[in-house]
Amino acid sequence: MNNPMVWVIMLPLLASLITLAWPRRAHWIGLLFSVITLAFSMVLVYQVFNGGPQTHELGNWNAGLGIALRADALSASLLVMAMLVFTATTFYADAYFSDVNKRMRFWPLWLMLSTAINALLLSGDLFNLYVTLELLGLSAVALTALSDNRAALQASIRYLSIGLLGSLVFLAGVALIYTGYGILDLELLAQRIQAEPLAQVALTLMSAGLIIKSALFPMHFWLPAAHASAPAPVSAALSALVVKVSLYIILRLWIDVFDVVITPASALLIGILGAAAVIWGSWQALRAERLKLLAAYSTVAQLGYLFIFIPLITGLPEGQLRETAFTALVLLALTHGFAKSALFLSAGVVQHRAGHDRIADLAGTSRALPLTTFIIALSGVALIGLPPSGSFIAKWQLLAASIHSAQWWWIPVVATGSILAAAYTFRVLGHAFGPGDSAGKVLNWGREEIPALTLALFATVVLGLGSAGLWDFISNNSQFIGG
Amino acid sequence: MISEQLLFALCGIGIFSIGLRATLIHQQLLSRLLALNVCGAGVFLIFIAIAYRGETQIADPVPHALVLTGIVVAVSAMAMALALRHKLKDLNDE
Amino acid sequence: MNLFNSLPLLILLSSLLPGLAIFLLKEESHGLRTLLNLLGAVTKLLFVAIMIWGVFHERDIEMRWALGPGLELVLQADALSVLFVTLSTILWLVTTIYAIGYLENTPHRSRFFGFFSLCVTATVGLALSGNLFTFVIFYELLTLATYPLVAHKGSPMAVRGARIYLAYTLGGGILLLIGAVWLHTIAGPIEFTQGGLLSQLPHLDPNALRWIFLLLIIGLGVKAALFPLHGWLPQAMVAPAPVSALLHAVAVVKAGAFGIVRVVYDVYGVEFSASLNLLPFLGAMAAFTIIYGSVKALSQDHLKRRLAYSTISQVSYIALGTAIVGPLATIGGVVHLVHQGVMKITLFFAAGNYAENLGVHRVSEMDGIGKRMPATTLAFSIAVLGMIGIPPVAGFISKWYLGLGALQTGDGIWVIPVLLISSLLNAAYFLPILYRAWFKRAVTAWPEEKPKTGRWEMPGALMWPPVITASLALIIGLFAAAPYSPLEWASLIAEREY
Amino acid sequence: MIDILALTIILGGVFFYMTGSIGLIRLPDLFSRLHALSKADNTGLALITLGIAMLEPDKILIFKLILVWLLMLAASAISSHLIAKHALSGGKQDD
Amino acid sequence: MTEWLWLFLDLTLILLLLTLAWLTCATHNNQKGVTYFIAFGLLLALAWARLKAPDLALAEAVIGAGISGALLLAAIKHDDDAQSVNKLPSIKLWMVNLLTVALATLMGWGVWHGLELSDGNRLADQVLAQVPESGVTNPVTAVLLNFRAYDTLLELAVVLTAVLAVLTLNPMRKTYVPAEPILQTMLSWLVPLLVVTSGYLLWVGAHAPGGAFQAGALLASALILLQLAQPTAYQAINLNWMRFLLIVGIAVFVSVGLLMMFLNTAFLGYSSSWSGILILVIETAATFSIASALAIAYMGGRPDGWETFETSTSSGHQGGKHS
Repeated sequence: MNNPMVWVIMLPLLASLITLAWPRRAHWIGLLFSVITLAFSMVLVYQVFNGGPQTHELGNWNAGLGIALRADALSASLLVMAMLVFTATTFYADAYFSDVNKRMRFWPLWLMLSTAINALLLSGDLFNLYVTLELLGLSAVALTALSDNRAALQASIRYLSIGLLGSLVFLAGVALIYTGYGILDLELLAQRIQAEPLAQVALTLMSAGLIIKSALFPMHFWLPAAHASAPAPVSAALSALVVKVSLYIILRLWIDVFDVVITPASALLIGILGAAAVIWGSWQALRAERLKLLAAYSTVAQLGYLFIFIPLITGLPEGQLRETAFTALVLLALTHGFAKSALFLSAGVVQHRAGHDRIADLAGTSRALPLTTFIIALSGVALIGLPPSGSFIAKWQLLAASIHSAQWWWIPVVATGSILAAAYTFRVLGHAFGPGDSAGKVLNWGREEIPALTLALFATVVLGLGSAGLWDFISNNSQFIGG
Repeated sequence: MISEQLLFALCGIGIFSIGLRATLIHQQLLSRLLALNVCGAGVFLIFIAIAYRGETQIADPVPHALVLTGIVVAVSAMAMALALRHKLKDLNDE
Repeated sequence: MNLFNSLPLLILLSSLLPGLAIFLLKEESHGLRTLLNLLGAVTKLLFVAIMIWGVFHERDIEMRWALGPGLELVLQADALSVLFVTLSTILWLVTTIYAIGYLENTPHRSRFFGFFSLCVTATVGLALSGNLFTFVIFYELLTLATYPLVAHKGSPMAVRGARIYLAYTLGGGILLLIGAVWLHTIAGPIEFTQGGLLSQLPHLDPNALRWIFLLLIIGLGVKAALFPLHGWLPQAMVAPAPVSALLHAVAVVKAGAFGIVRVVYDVYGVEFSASLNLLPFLGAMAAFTIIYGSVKALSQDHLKRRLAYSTISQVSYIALGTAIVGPLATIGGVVHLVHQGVMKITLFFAAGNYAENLGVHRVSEMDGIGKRMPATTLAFSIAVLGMIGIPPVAGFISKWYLGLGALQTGDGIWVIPVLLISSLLNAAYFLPILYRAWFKRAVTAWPEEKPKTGRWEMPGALMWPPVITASLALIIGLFAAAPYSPLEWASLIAEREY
Repeated sequence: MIDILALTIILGGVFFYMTGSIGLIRLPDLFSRLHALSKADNTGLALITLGIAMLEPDKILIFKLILVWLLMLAASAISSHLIAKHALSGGKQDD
Repeated sequence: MTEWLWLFLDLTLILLLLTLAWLTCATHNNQKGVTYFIAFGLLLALAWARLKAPDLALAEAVIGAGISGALLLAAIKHDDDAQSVNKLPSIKLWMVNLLTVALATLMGWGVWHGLELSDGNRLADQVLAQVPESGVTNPVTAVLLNFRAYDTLLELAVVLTAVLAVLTLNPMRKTYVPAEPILQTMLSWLVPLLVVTSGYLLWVGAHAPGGAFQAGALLASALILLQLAQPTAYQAINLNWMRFLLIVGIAVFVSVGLLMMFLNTAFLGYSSSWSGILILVIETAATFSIASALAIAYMGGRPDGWETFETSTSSGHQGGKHS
C-alpha cells in the first residue's frame, strides 16, 4: 500500500508462482492478480501525479551501491497502459484457451511476462535493465512457442537468438559505461556523463542492442514471423508491450541520461531508420495476406513513427515545444498499445471463428462478426491517426514539431505512412461490404470481443477526447524535460 | 608495459567479436548458440578484467556478482534454446 | 452551461445517439429503427429552430473542450454555420423518409442507418466548428462515415467506387491536415473570426501563407469536387439513391464548399486574401470546373452520372462567389449553397424513383415517363428550371446575385460569360430530358416496371420527398425577401464579413 | 633448498603431462591414447601436488589437494574404463 | 623477473582463449564445436581464477563447462551427422567481418579511454566499506544477496522462466540403458560426496568463495549423474515435490523481501542484526530451486503426469528403453 512500485512487480511474480503450484485454479489467480496489479499501478500514477517522480531504494542502500526503482511520468503512464492491455488480454485469454494443457502452460509464463514488463519500466539501474530485458525476451519466446506448429517454433527460435544477441550487445555497452564511470545507476550516471568518446561508443552499443530488441528497420525481420504465429493474446502483448518497452529504454537513454552526448547526426540517423521502418512496414502490411501478418508489419511501421520523434525532440529547444513533442510521443505510444492489442485480439476472434485469418476470403466472417469488424475498424482508425483517436492529436503535434524544428523531410514520410496505413486498413474493412446475408446477433463471442472492444475504445474515445490531462501530467512530472 | 586490466579487456573484446561474427554468420541453431555463449563470455571477461585491481588489493566484487548473474542467465537461455531445438526436431521428423 | 451554450452539443447528440442505438439494433426491428430515425431528425430540427432564434438575437452560442496545449474542440453557431445546419437538418429529415421507403426489404439496414446518422452528425459538427482544428476533425470524420454508405450495396463496383472515393478524400484530408498544422504553428490556434483572423495578425510570411492557402484549397477542393480533384464523384454514383442524394447534394460536396467559404472569409479574410492575390487562382479553378462539369454532363447517357457532373459544375458557383471580392457576390455564393442543395436533392430523388419504380437508368429510356409518373417528373422539371436559372425557382436568385456582384467589382468581363455559357449548357443537357419525358410517347415497355399500387404512381414515402423539396425550391425562389429566408440570411452573413 | 627440490618435482610433473599430451596426439588408436592419458596425467598430477605440498605451509590445504588427487585418480580410471567398454561394444550403442 | 613470467603466462592464457573461441565458432561440425566449447569453458574458469575471481571460477567450472556441456552433449546425441553447410554469400560474409572488426576497434578504443578516465576502483571501496554491515564477509555474496539482491531475485525468475519453457515444450527424454556396475558403484560414493560438498559450498559462501548458485549447480550435477546411471531409481519423482522445489527459491526470497518491507520501509531491506541468517535462508532455498531447475533442464522436458496434475509420475517404464 505504501510503495506500489514494489507491489506492481512482486504481485505478478507471486501470481506466476501460485499458478505453477496450483494449476487447476490458474485462470482465476491470473485474473485476480492482474486486476489487483492494475489497481496498484493506478495508485502509482496517482502518487506520481501528486508527488512528482517516485524513487524506492531497494534494501535501504543508496542508489550508488544498491538498485533503485524509479517511476516518473513516462514510465508510470506506460505502466498503466501495459497493465490495462495486460488485464484486458488476460480476460480474453481466459476465454481463448480452451484445451486444458495449453491453459496450464500459458498462465505461469504469461504472468512472468507481466513481471518482466513492470520490472523493466520501473528499473533505474543499467544492469538491472539487462536482467529484465533477458526475462522479457525469454518469457516472450516461451509464449510464442506455445502454438505448437513448425512456423511458430522456427519464428521463436530466431526470436530467441536475435533477442539474446541484442541483450549481449546491450551488456557490452553497460560494461563500457562501468569501465569509464564506475556507475550503474541511471540518475547518477546522468549527472556524471559528458560528451566524450567512451560515452558515445557505449551509447552506440546499447542502442544497437535495443534496436535489435525493438525491431527497428534493419533488424525487424524476426518480428512479423514471431508476432503472426504466436497465439492471439500473446501476439497482442508482444506487439503492444514487449517491443514498445525496449523502445522505452532507448527513450530513457537518448532523452534522459545521454542527452548531452547525442549529436544531431546520430538523432537524424535513428530518425531515418524510423522513416524507413514506416514506409517499408506499411508497404509490407499492404501486401500481407494474413490479418495477423498485417498487424505485425503495421507494428514495425508504427514503431517507426516513435523513432521519428527522437530527432524532433532532440532538435527542439528546451521548454514548452520540447515538452509538447515529448508528450505527443507518449500519447502515440499509448494509443498504439491499445489499438494494436485490440487489432490482434479481434484477429484472434476471426481466426477462432473462421479457422483461418487470410484477408482475401474474410468476407463471410466479417459479416457474421459485426462487432469484431467494428473493433478492427476502430483500431484501424487509431493506427491511421484519424480524428477520434489519440494518434490523430499525436500526429498533429508530430507535424507541428517538424515544422517548428524546420526538419521538413518528416512530413512526406508521415503523409505516405498514413495513406498506406489507410490503404491496408480499408483493404481489410472492404471485405465487410461483400454481397450476401445480413449479420445475425451483433455480439456473439462475448467473452473475447468485450475486452478487445474496451481496448479499442480506449485508443479512440478515451485517448482521443480525454487526453487533455496527459499533457500537463507528463510535462511537469518528467525527470528530464527541460532541466 | 600495458596493465593486465587492458590486456584481458582487449582479449575479452576479441572473444566478443569472434562470437558476434559467428552469431551473424551461422544459420544452424547450435553453432549460433555456441557463438552466443562465446560472445557472452567475452563481455564477462571485459567486466572481470575491469574488476581486477592488481595482485595486492581485493578485486571489485560488483562485476563479479554481475557476471555470476550473467553466467546463470546464459545457461538458462541455452537450456531453453536446446529445448526449442529438440521440439523443432520432433516436429520436423513427423 | 446554460441551454444556449450546450445547444451545439445537443444538436450533435440528437443524431449521434440514435445512430449508435441503431447500430446495436437487430436487423428485423424495422419499426423501432424508423422511430429512432425520425425522432432524431425531429428533435434536431427543433434544436436548430431554437438556435436560429438565438443567433438572430445576437446570443453567443459557444462550447469549448480542451484536447491538448493549444488544441481545443470549439462548437459555436454564427450566421454561416446556422445556414448550413438548417439546410442539412431539413434535407436529412426528408432523405430519411425517402431512404426508409427506398430500402424496403434490403439487407444491412441497421448498418446503413447507423452510418447515415453518423454522417449527418459529422456534417452538422463540421458546420458548427469554431476553429480550424475542429473543422479538420469533423472533415475526416465525414470521410469515415460516408465510406460505408458508398460501399453499402456490396457489389464489386460499389466497393471499387468507395475505395476511389476514400483514396481521393483521405489524400485531400492529409493535405488539409498539413496545411492546418503549418498555419497553426506559425499563427497559433486559428479561431474563425468575422472578417478573417490572419489579417489581424502582424508579420506573417506571405509566401508561407500562399503555400498554406494552396494546401487548404486542394484539401477542401477534393470534397468540393474542383476540377482536377473531382474524379471520385462520378464513381460514387454507384451508391444507393438516398446516399447519392444526401451526400452529393448536401453533406460531402457542400462540406468542401463550406470549407472554402470558411477559409476565405473567416481564416484569411477576403481583403487580406485579395491582397495576397490568392483569389484569381481560386476563381479560375472554379470557372473552369463550371464549364468542364457542364460539358462533360452533355455526353453522359446515364442519368445519375449526368446529375453528378452537373453537381460538379454547380458547386463551383459557390467557389466562384467567394473568389469575387464583393458583398453581392458573397451573397450569391452563399445562398447558392442552399439553393443548389434543395434543387439537386430533388433531381436525385427523382432519378432514384425512376430507377426504383421503372428500372429506368438511362436518359434514352425516359420517353414518356411524365405520363407514367407525373408527380415525380413535375418535381424533376421544377428543379431543372431552377438549375438552368429561370426566375420563379431559387436557382435564378443566386445566379442573379453572382452576376450583379461580378459587375459591381469589375471582374464582370470573365464572370458574366461564364455564367451565361454555363446556363446555356445546363439548358442543353437538361431540356432534352424534359422534352423526352413530357412530349414523347413511351414506345417500349419499362425495363422493370413495378405494379401500380393504390391511387398514386408509387409508394408515398418515395413519391412525396421530391415533391416537398421541389416546392421548397419554389417557395425559396418566390419569397426570397421574407425575413427568415436564405437570401436574408446570406446578406446578414455578407454584412458581418465586410 | 626445499624450493629447488619442490621446483624439480613440479617440473617432473609438468614433463609427465607433456608426455601424456604428446601421446594423445601421436598414438594411433583409441585404447593406446586412453592408456597414455590416464597413466601419464595421474602421475604428473601426483608429482605437482607433492611439489606444492612441500611449498605450502597450511596443512588443511595439503589434505584438500591430496583429496583432489584421489578424486582425479578415481574419475580418470572409471571414465577411461567406460570409454573403452563403449568402444569395444561396437561404438554405435548408447553410452 | 617474475613480472615477465606473469606476462608470458597471461599471454599464453589469452592466446589459448582466443584460439579456442575461434575454433568453437569456426567449426560447422556439432560434436567438435561442443568439445571445443567445453574446453573453452574450463579455460575461462582458469582465467577467472587468474583475475582473482574465485567465485566465478567455481561457477564457470560447474555451470559454464559442466552443466552447459552436459546439456549440449545430451542435445547433440541424436544428431544425424549430415551437416548442411550453407555458406553465406561472400558480400554478406565480408560485410559481417567488416562490421565486427569496426565494432572491436571501437570497443577497444572505448575501453582504453574508459580505463584512462576512471580512477581504477569504481564501486569497490564503497562496497567493501559496507560489507561488514551486510551480514556476510564474502564481498561477492554480500553484493549478490544484499546490495543487489533484486538482481538475484530477477535472475532466479529468469531461471524459472527457462525451466517453464523446457517443461512446456517437450516431454521428458527417454531414459538411457542402465550403466555398467562400475559406474553404479562409483556413484554410490560420489553422489553423497557431491551433496556434502554442495552443502559445504552453500555454508562457506558467507565468508569465502561459494554460494547458492555454485552449490545449486553442484547438486544438479549430482542429480544428473544419478539420472544417467540409475534411470529406474529416478523414475518415481513426486510431481508436487518438484513443483514445490521449483518455486521455493523465489517464494522465500519474495516473502523475506516483503516481510522486511513491512518491518523497515524498504523491500529487501534486511534489518542488520539478523541479515546473516536471512541471507543463509534465502541461499538454501535458492540452491534447491537452481538444483531442481537445472536437473529438469537436463531431463529435457516434463515427466508424464505433469500436464494432468497427477501427484507422481506413472510407475511405468521399468528399465530403460532404446531411445
